Formats: sequence, C-alpha cells, structure tokens
Amino acid sequence: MTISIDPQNTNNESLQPKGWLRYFSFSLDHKVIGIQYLVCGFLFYLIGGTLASAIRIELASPMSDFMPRDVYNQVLTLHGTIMIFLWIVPVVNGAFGNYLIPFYVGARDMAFPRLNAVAFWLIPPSGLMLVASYFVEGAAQAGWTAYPPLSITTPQSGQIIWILSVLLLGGSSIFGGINFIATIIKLRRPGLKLMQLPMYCWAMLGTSLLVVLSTPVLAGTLILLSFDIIANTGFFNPVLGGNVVVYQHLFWFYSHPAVYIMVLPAFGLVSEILPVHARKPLFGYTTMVFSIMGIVVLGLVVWAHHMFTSGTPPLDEIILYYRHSIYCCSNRYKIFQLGCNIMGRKNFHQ
Amino acid sequence: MLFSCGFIINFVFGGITGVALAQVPFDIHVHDTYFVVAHFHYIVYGGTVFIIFSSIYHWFPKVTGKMLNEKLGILHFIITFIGFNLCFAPQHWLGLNGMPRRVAEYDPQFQFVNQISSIGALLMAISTIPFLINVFLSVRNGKNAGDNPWNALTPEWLTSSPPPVENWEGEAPLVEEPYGYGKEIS
Amino acid sequence: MTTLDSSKEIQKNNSEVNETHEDFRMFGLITFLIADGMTFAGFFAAYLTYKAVNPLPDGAIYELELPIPTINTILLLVSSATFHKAGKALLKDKNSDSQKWLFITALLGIIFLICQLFEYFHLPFGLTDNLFASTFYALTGFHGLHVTLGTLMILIIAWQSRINGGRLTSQNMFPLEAVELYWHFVDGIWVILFIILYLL
Amino acid sequence: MLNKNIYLILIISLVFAISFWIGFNVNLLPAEASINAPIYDELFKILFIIGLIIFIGMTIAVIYSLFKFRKRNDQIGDGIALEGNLSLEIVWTIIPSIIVLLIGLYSYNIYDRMGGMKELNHNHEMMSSNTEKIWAGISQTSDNEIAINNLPIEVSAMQFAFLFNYPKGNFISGELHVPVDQKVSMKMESKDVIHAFWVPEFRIKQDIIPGQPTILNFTPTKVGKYPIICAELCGPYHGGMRASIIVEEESDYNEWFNKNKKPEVNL
Repeated sequence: MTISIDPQNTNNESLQPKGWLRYFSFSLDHKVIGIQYLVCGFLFYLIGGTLASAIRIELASPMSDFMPRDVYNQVLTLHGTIMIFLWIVPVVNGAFGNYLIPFYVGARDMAFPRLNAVAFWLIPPSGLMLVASYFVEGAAQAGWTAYPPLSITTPQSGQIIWILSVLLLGGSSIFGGINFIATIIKLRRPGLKLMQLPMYCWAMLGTSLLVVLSTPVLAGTLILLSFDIIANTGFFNPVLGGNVVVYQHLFWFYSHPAVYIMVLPAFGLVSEILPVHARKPLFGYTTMVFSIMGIVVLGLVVWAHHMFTSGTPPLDEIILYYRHSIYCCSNRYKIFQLGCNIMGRKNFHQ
Repeated sequence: MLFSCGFIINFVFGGITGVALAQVPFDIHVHDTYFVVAHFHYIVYGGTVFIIFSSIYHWFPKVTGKMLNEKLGILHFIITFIGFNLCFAPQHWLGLNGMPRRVAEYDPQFQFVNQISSIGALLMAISTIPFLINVFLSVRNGKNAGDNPWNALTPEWLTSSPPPVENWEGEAPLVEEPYGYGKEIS
Repeated sequence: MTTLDSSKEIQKNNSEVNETHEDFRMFGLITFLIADGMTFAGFFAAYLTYKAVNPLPDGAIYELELPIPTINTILLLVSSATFHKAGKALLKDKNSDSQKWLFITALLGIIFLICQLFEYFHLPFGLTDNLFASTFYALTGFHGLHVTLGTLMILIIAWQSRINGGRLTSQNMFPLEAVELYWHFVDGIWVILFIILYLL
Repeated sequence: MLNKNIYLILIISLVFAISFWIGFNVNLLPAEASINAPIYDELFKILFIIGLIIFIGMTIAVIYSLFKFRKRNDQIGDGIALEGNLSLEIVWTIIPSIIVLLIGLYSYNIYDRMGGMKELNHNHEMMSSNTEKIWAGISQTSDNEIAINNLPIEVSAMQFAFLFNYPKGNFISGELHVPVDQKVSMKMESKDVIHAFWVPEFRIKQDIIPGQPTILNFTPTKVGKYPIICAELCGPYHGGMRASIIVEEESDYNEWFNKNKKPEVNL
C-alpha cells in the first residue's frame, strides 16, 4: 500500500475507508491498526475476565473444589499474563497510541507503518498460542512472574510456550515503542513545538522510552530462563549452582517499569479527557511534563521494592527505599495536578 | 466521563497503598499477600482499565461518527464501580490478616470476605454486558455525532469523524494551544 | 531474538513509503540498537552478579585462553575499518571498490565466526558444566548470532552494490549506512564483552 | 467570605478527626504476638491515618466539585482559563515531599528497631563449622552474645511442608514449638523452590530461597498457636502449605522438648 497524497482529491466520500474486511487485513493505516489493537485487546480482556471469574468462583469457598489445584495455578498465570501483556499494554499503548498520536503530531501516519503492522500482527498469534498452551500439556503455572526454580520444575511445554509468547509480545511492544519515539520526535508537523504537544504525546514518549530501555532486559532474562528449561543450564537453577535472586532482579527491572508502561498512558489519556469535559485548560502543563519524565527516570531504578523479603543486603534496601519515596513524590504530584483539574471546573458536561 | 472521576478516587487509594507498600517493614508483612493483589488491581484496573473505558466513551464518536448511549454508559460505570470496590477493597483486609496470594484454598475464617469479593468480581464481569450492548447498538443506530461532539480543541477533532485515510484533507492544522479552553480563540 | 533483528529488514523495506517527510529510518535503527544494547546490558549484569556472588565449584576453570579472542578482537576492529572504507568508496560512486571492501568485511566476519567455533570446540568445558560456562556460552553465542546476522546483511548489501542493476548507489546509501551502524554496534559490544569476559 | 473559610476549616478538621478516630479504633490487623508486632503496628497506624486523611479529603473534593460544578442548563461557554499557579504547585509538591520524607525516616527507624539493619555475616553458632554465605533477613538480635544464647532452629522447606530441626535435641518436628519470650534464631533453607516463612501474628516474613540460606530471628511474646504460611507460589499445593507455630510457657516447652529429645527422627 503506497500512500499517495493527491491534493485534488478533496471529496470526503472517496477518502472514507469502507468495509469491515480491512480490519482483518495487513493494513498500514494507523487508525485501522489502532482499532485492531483495541478489538483484539478487548477479546483477550474477555478471556482474561473469564479466567478471573473462575478464580473468584474457586475462592468463594475455602476448599479447593471448583478446579484442580494445578489448573488453578494455570488459570491465575494465564489471567495475569493475558491481562497485562495482551489487554492493558497493547490497548493503552498500541490502540490509543496508534489512533491518536499521528493526529496529535499532525502526521498522516506513524513513522514506520509497516513496522507498526508487524508489531500488531505479532500479538494475536502469540496470544492464541498462550491460550492454546492449556490444551497441550497444561499451561505455565508459575505465576506471571515465573520465578525460576518453580518455572523450571513445572511441566515444561507450557512454560516454554509462555516464554515464547511473552518474547513475541515484548518484541511487539519494542517495535511499537521505537515507532512512537520516532513519530513523536521526528514526525511532528512543521511549526509544532514539543511543548505544544497534547499531554498524551508526552506520556507516550515516556512510556516508549521505558519500553525500549526495559523490555529487552526481560527478553534476555527469558532467553536465559528458556536455556535453563531446554538445555539444562544452571543460570537460575540452584541445584546446578545458579542464583535465583538474579532472575528476580532482572525480571523486576522490566516489570516495575511495566507498571508505568501501563499507567503513564492512562495518565495521558485522562489529561486529554478531563480538560475537554471540564472546559478548562490543563492545569500545570509544564510541571506535568517534567513529572512524567521524572517518573520515567525513577521508574527504571526502583525495581527492588518487589523483593524486600528475598534477602537483599539491608543497605541496598534503604537506598532503594529512598529512591522509591522520591519517586512517590513525583507520582503523588501528578495526582494532585489532576485533582486540581477537576476542582476548579466550570459547567461540567454529562 | 464518570469513569475519569472514578479513576481519580481509585488511583488516590491505590497510590496511598503504594506509598505504604514502599515502606520496607510494612512490605515485609504484606509481601505476596492479598494486600498486594488489591493494591495492584486498584492501580491497574481502577487506574488503567477505567481510563480505557472512559477513553472508549470519549473517542467512540471520533472512530465511528456515532454517539454511545449515555444511560447505558452510566449503568456500565455504576456496576463496574460498585463491583470493583466490592471485589478489591476487602482484599486489603484479607492480606493484612494472613491470606497469601495465589492460593486455591484458605482458612475458613476468611470465607465471608472472600465471598463478598467474589460477588464483586462477578458484578464486574456482568458490567461488560451493558457496554457490549451499548457498542453494538450505537454502531448500528446511534445518533450522529458530528465532527466534534465535545467541542474539543485537540487536533484529532479538527478533521471529520470518522477520519479519512490520510487524516487530513490538505495541510494538517497547527494547534498551538491544545488546552486553550476559556481563552480567546482566534 | 531473531524477531527483534528482523526489524532491520522491515525498516529497510520502508524506503518507498515515507516519501513525504525526511528520512528517519536511521533514528529508528538507533533506537532499536539501544534496545538491543539493553539486552546485552542485562546479560552483562547477570554475568557480573554471578561472578561477584556465586562461587564456582572446586576445580572449575576460570581462566580462558587469550590468543584466539585477541585475534578475534583485532579481526572485528579491522572489519569496522574496512566497512568504513566501503562506505567512503560508495560515496565517491566507486561501486566496485565498495563491493570489494564489503566482501573483505564479510570475510573477516566469517573468519571471526570460524575462530569462535574453533574456540568452542577446544574449550575444556561444555554448556551445562557450570555457571561460568553457561554464561560464557550464552554471552558469546548471543553475540555470535549478531555477527552471523551482520555478515549475512553485509553479503546482501554487497550483492546490492553491484554496478549494473544494483540498488545501492551514492544516492541510496541507507542500507549500507544502516548495516555499518549495526556492525559498529556489534564491534562495540564485542569489545565490552572481551574486556568483561576475558580480561576481568 | 469568612463564612466560607469557616466551613472549609470545619470540613478539614472533621476529616482529620474521622481519620484519627478510624485509625485508632478500627483494627485491621491480627493479634500482636511478637516483639516486632507492636512496632509494626505503630507504623501501620500512622500510614493508615495519613492515607485516610488524603483519601477522604480527595473523595470529598471530587464529589463536591462533581455536584457543585455540574453543567446547568443555562450555561454555555468555557470555564476560566486557569493554566497553572506556580506557587500553589510548589506548595503541594513540597508538602507531600516532606510528608513522604518524614515517613521514610520514620520507617527507617522502625526497620532498625525491628532489626533489619543488622549486619548478619557474623559468625553464627550454627554455621561456625562451614563458611557458607548467609543472606540477610530481619533479625531481632541486638548483639552477638545474645545470638549465641538464642534457641537455634533449622528450618527446611520443601514442596508443601516445613520441617523444623532442633539441633540441640537432635530431632525433627513438623510443627514449631518455641518458648515464650525467648529469642529464636532460625536458619532456613529450601530443598526445591522458593518458599516463604510467614507468621501474620508476628509480622515477619522471609523468603526461603534454594541455594541461599536465610536467617530469621524473632521473639514471641504471647502464648498461643499461630499459623505458619508459605507466601511464595511454590506449586499446585501452595495453598495447603501450612504449619503451626506453638508458643508455650517455658516449662511446657521443656516438657515437650525433653519428650522428643531422642536421636531418631520424630515426624
């Protein structure tokens, strides 16, 4: 699909895309890809929600009676993985990002449309693979964190499929991240300054930086883990002299930023929606930009508070703890900003 | 719209528990318990998923050119909000009182609270039904939205809804004040 | 990681699409290389932690033979220089010169891989022997994968830079520049890897 | 104007009062049964109160503005173009920073009192023979001499059970008996995957990591039977991985200890 710009063709009707089938094709249009992301993510949300209901039904009674225990573990692993990697991350980044960012920067499409399409089409196969792994030999059952000695000792095929599909999803979000960074920084309409961008662009820029910096580490970690499972190496296997805490460090180096990968775009979206409905300018635009960038920097260095009980040296804990409190400040700060935005609103729609 | 406000409340709550979790000794007690589960879901569901829904409501007119039904939307929000809080607020207590996460069986004294939580979860599951009905009905015969139903100033509303393939007819508009509400707009 | 690396091909294929704006495929490539570098950073971090924390079992071999990796380092550094030469030659429209330099670079890459394999076969430990061995093979193997991909890409652009009907001209430098950047990146990683793994 | 300010002050003080009342009167935590627990609860209470103040305040503000500034039928046009107020922003950046910093210092203090800041690589009685690297954990030990007088117990966790080895009596037990008011020093090791040792009533938790023995010291203060829970996903029967800790009077403990004190394994 070549994109041709024909200034004569201003007839609105002929430019309107037609037909549902384009949503199932390898389209390069950023809007189509955005919708694809959204619908695909929503389908996986339904699957994940079903799993969540299953968990809650199981927990309605103290005994383990609704399903076998190992199935329960598979269900909770799949629930976590699907909700995080197949619903929230693709939707807040992929769907709204792809749909809105080109509008916001005044472009006609993303910077790399083909890369964008590839990034989307990595998702459905890996997602289906993940769900289908239940029918092979049982899905992964080590939780979405897949802490090693357990993930090595549980049935292997499910865990390998889990690793593979998370790798694909990680690749997809790295491609997406590269695309967003290039689009926001390089593809702005001439004359549009960085500080004139809507807040969602800033949020996506921060998110993409986090994605590009931290997801590869997860990929590397999972490759090592898969070596442990397939090739019987001992990176994280204490029987063979490995060190399980290293896995936790590497994993949380990705997964703490992952929370911001999920939440920062949501900040961006809410700061798009609120001003429109409150009919007021966004409160404190500049400071908000700085606080987003602060979250990016701090988000990368505070991973270890997920591991306080795993026996890190006390001094480290304290240092990490202080980093975390500084970071909380900037987070809290954002909330206040938004709160103020509501506070002073006039004639509120809806 | 209501979703955004629900977001603020939930996120403040989640943020507070987040600050609490960061305190080392505090974390030692609640690590890997249902407290963490509750905190995480407050951030991720109460934060992000509420925003996803509110964004869908906000940009649906842009994507399809049709408005979503407001009454069904409010119904969706109310069920989700009640279900969500019913589901995850009790889990804080569960975590503090000694229920670890990721367990299929637990001590009988937690049964009542767990059942409340389960009812909340099922409410959340039910809440997607009005949403789906809303989307399908509105795509078929929702009322026409026009190009800019919210009178918004951000650039995506300055083209037609749904937007053309190339986004703009001619030059892209230069929006210098994406949030210039209440100002003199030239 | 092959999925990640395939992005380069995609970026290369983008050349027809974005005609309306300046070319920033290079920017995307740099971002991608940063991401790739983070993967290596993860590996290095894991390796250094293991080295600092986990004692090796008795009788395990720490010391690696230095001659072959030193030769390899020199090979890669020289190949970076020859690649640079190829770019210079193409810029002056000397396609055959450029092609010659590219083939030399690819040859150096292949020699590097052969040396690496030679080293693998003569090491006293296997992949699963101990933690050090595993990390050693993981790091060098992952790097070797990059070198293999790089060599293949060099061969492809060498084919493209033929004089008649070749796509690579002084006007269309992007494929060569992209692969050159990638190759320098792989070299840089090797130097770090050499210092950390062999010298430390 | 004055009237409005009075209302504001009234509401704020009401929020504070409610928060303090709830904070002091609603007890969300299980019973306190070790030296750690009261220290921990102190921190919890303060965090709880601060959290409540912010939460209730924010909720009231949001709901108030939702109703107060609803769009009325006759209103058209935009609100005031309030773009930002630097001094206000600075104020609400600095106040939370100070609060968070103070909480930080305070929780450092708490952590220190709970024993988290102790260097744990001193020569412990149990491992004087070998030079294994011991990994830190929460320690209630104040100094080295007391550490030697502690009751040493070796815990080994395997999939779905804890085993407690009493080196002094040379026997292994499936449930943990400890005398009240005496420091217990546990060396914990995992046979297969990561487990965690958690006694909610003691407010202590420590991961048990394969390949890295961890140390956990505590002092029970209350006689009773409490659950020991594994808090790290360890396989299908993770939910059933329980044991009990029985805190008893010293005489009862000695009786139990002497009864079991024999060379063979007692499960």
